[in-house]
Amino acid sequence: MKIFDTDAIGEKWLRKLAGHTSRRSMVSRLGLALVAAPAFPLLPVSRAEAAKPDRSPEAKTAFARNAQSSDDTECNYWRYCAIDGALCSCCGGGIHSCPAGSEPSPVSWVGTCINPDNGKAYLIAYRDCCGKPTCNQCFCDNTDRQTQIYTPQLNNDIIWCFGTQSMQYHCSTAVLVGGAE
Amino acid sequence: MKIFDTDAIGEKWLRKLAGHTSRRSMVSRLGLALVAAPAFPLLPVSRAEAAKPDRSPEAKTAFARNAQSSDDTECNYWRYCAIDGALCSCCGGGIHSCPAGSEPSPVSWVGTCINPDNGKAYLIAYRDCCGKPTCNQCFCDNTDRQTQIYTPQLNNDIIWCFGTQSMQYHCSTAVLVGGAE
Amino acid sequence: MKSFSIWQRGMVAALAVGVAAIGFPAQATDPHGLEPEESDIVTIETPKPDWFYVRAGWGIDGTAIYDGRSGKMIGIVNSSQLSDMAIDPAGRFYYVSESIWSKGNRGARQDMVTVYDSKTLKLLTEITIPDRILVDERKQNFILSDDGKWGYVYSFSPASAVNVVDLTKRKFVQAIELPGCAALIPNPGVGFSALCSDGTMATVAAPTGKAEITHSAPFFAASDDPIFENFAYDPAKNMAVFLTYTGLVYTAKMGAAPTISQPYSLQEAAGYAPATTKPLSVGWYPGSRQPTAYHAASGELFILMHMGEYWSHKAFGDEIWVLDVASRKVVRRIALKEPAAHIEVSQGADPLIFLNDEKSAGLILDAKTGEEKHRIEMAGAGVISAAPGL
Amino acid sequence: MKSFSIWQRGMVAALAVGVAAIGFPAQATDPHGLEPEESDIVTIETPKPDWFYVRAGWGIDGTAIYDGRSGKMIGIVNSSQLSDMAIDPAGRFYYVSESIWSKGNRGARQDMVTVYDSKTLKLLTEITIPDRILVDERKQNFILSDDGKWGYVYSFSPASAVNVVDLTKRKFVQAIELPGCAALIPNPGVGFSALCSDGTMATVAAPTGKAEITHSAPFFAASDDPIFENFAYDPAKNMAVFLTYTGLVYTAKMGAAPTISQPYSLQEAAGYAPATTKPLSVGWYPGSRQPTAYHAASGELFILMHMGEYWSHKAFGDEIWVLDVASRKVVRRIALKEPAAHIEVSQGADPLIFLNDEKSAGLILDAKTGEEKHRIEMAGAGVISAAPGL
Repeated sequence: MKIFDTDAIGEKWLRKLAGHTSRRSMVSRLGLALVAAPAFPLLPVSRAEAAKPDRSPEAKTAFARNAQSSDDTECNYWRYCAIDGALCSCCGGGIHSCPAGSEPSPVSWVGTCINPDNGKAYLIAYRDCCGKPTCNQCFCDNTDRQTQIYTPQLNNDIIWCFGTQSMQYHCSTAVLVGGAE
Repeated sequence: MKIFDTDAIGEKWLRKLAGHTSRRSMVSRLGLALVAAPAFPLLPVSRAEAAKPDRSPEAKTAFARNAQSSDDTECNYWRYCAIDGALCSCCGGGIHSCPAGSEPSPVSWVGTCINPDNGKAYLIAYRDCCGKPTCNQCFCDNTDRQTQIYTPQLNNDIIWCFGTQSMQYHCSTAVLVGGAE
Repeated sequence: MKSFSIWQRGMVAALAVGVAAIGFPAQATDPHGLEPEESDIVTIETPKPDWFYVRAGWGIDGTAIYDGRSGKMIGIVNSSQLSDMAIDPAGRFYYVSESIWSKGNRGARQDMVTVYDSKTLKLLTEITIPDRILVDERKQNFILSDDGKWGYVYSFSPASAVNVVDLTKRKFVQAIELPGCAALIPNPGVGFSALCSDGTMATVAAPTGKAEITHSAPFFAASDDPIFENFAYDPAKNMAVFLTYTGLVYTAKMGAAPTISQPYSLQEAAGYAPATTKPLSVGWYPGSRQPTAYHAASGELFILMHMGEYWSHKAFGDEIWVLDVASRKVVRRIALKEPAAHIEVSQGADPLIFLNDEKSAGLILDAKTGEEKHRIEMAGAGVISAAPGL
Repeated sequence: MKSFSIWQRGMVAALAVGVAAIGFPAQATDPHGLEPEESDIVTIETPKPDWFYVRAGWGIDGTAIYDGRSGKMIGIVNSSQLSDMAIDPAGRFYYVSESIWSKGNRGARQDMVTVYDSKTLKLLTEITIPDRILVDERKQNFILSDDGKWGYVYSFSPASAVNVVDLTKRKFVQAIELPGCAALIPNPGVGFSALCSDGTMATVAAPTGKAEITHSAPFFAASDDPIFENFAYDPAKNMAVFLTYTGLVYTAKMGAAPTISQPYSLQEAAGYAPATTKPLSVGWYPGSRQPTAYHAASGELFILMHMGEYWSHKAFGDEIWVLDVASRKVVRRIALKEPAAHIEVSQGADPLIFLNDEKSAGLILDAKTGEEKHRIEMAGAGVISAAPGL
């Protein structure tokens, strides 16, 4: 159960990122907000529920059971367990790189995906690259633990282009934030 | 040859429309401009050429040979011999009617089409309806006597939305201007 | 060259002088006649019970109106990308909540509720608002009060708020912060409600004034078994109908303190075991972009269902299950030839179902028999609305 | 709820204060690594000889850059609907001639040439111009002088004119009325030329100054056998290559008074009888949206051909005919599996052909052998340009 305890993840990363200083302090602050996202809101109901889903690696989702770790231009690349949109890796960018002329949104939705190589769970920030027309390559829509807008940080439909010069959606990256163990 | 002598058509309609008065005078002026369009430019070369195409009803184009006169929501309806775009008849409008909220451009490109019922040629004004998103119904692209932009009044690719509040292309009508005999 | 030049100068002069004064009088000319015609502009009826409104889809402007009986297009309501549309309950106006930049994908952002006359589809005015969420495929981000006097526009900046618009005076009233909540629910006589990430329902009373926010007790698992947005609301019963990813059905009697029912399983209502959130457990699940449609007069909920495992909640529907919400029974199942992404049902006495997929293929079915009535190519790939039960 | 609210307020505050100051330093992290990463932004090379530029198509923004060798996307140049792109001959900039309304399909019209840095694809500036034509699928409506100092933007309002833009000073210079002519042709050292509806070629000398217009003698039948726009220009030979609907090939040596060759028949060059304008005469005709592509170094013209009757000039191509323009021989014919709407050829030593259709399927062929090199789904459905032979 612990692996996917998003509250615990959030607290850990809050502390970790709060420790950052230097020139990346603003990134840290935003990163903190970002990573704080999955930590809140507290979920009294789901936590209390007996029926809380079993998210242990032993009972992986259909996506996780079929994921691969060699080709980040395919929808079943392991980090893409909750991505929705065009893969920046197919659009001149990369797994954590925006294509030329586009700009990564400092805030994003997040997913918790299992790396098939080591069976461990990682926190992934799906940062949209913004300011270019939608890239028409490699559209994926994976939905592991993807929820509705009232839990925005887990929703992959929102245009996550905040604080960027243009809010036009271009493509999505899957940035590894850290282990979720 | 006479049937498709666009110069003669133009002169006739010029006179006819110039005779209009009353509240439609502006329509007449624009109509005049519109109908004047196929009359000019004079085509010294083509007229001089021995190889000028035979456009008599006896040698109809492939479109004219297959045209019908019963259904104006089909691309092979006779008036559509040079239309390019969505048929307004499929978009809540009609053969000479713009769908609600859109606006007919007072100027247009033109075609000369043969009515299969009587074998006669008619001058058709393809007036674009403007100011709504492109209607995605009944796309047609017929090209009888359709030329390039240096002869704009016979080109069906240009967005013919001039003098309308919005220049957004919505759909195209095929307004019967008169006989071309 | 000269004559051509004269033609052009003449036309330009005419345009410059008189375009605003041009009238195109309507004529009753036979469209297949051979007499010279003039151009005119169609005027349409106010919303009819068999009409559907279909967004063109991602990246494409426009919301097409179709008459479900004839399968024909009535017209198109202007609507920019990521906009939301709401229909005046009295049928006089279409309201489009939209965000437009002054230079396409750049420049100054302009958020507004744009007002269109329902008969002419002409733009009447724009009501400036401070912000709104940018997301596609949702119907709960822009709702109206039952009397049509107020509009509520959901905003996410990324702070969560609701913009209140006075549709009578056509002006913005105020923004109400609504942290952790979204998916607006009509709540006549009170204000509006919303679903929250802590599993509660928030109710905003007096949203045009003091805007007091209260919360229900938590009743659903927002992260583990979320309630689908695009849920149903029954105006006659003043009741919302919710469905979760696993197929739990909740009803909520709206009011100052909404009363939320104990849930029951949709799958059990069809004779199956209830679905679970566990991996490796295959069953029928609800899903797609717009998974439910509700016919108020009969109390029937139409649900797009597919076979799969949990977290497949965006998968398109292979069957429509028809749930009698009150009797808790799935009374019909309609198998689909092609998987559907959106479902809507008309509110008249002989209801029609409108389905589409992401390739824009539209399908109209008889809601009672499932019989195919019309197929519309390029109907639109986005969210579908039905005319209100006028 | 409280903590959620605090999160949001914190994030909003952070955004308000510091967004402009954010740097995302590039990292050489293995994309498949398991260490925490930061976001960065790619910088690309200046135009390479194997690069193609493909407009997304009708109603869709953007011009995608593909590396023809790898078949991979390099990036996207911003380009709004009905825009035209030109590439700085020195490879430093992409220029987009475009028309944008302040409220999407309404509001104030803004015509401009937008300048993008070719390495960062960032917008550098906008050069306001008075007007331009609204039409899709054309390459001759926006051309640059050979030294890259001047841009010529065709305008149709519906009066015909050319807007001259100083690309060094980044400002509009003047509009030159050009009645009855369109389809701009480079004319180094002179200005530019254009094709006219009276069958002549117009030449505009000193377009940045006095702009003197002269006309050639009539040489083609503009209404009866028009020359296709999207024709070819050979910078080394300073020669334009024209093709008419029936397949007549003209070459024009550009200059103050261009010298236009006697035409010959493309079909005859392939061993057939010349094609005619007569109905009921079936043969091979050139056609499609962008029917020709020219490889300057070899002097080969690649033409999309289909079987049909006259006035079928928009029909997609079923074969590519490769014409050696100088020797007047069709030297190769390449049969296509799927009809193509646009053709372009790269200018390097081992040229590649890029084809697409209206469903956006892109195909890259070896221009010498016709061998299929890459297939790109959703490559773009619009006009294709090749990088200049740098």
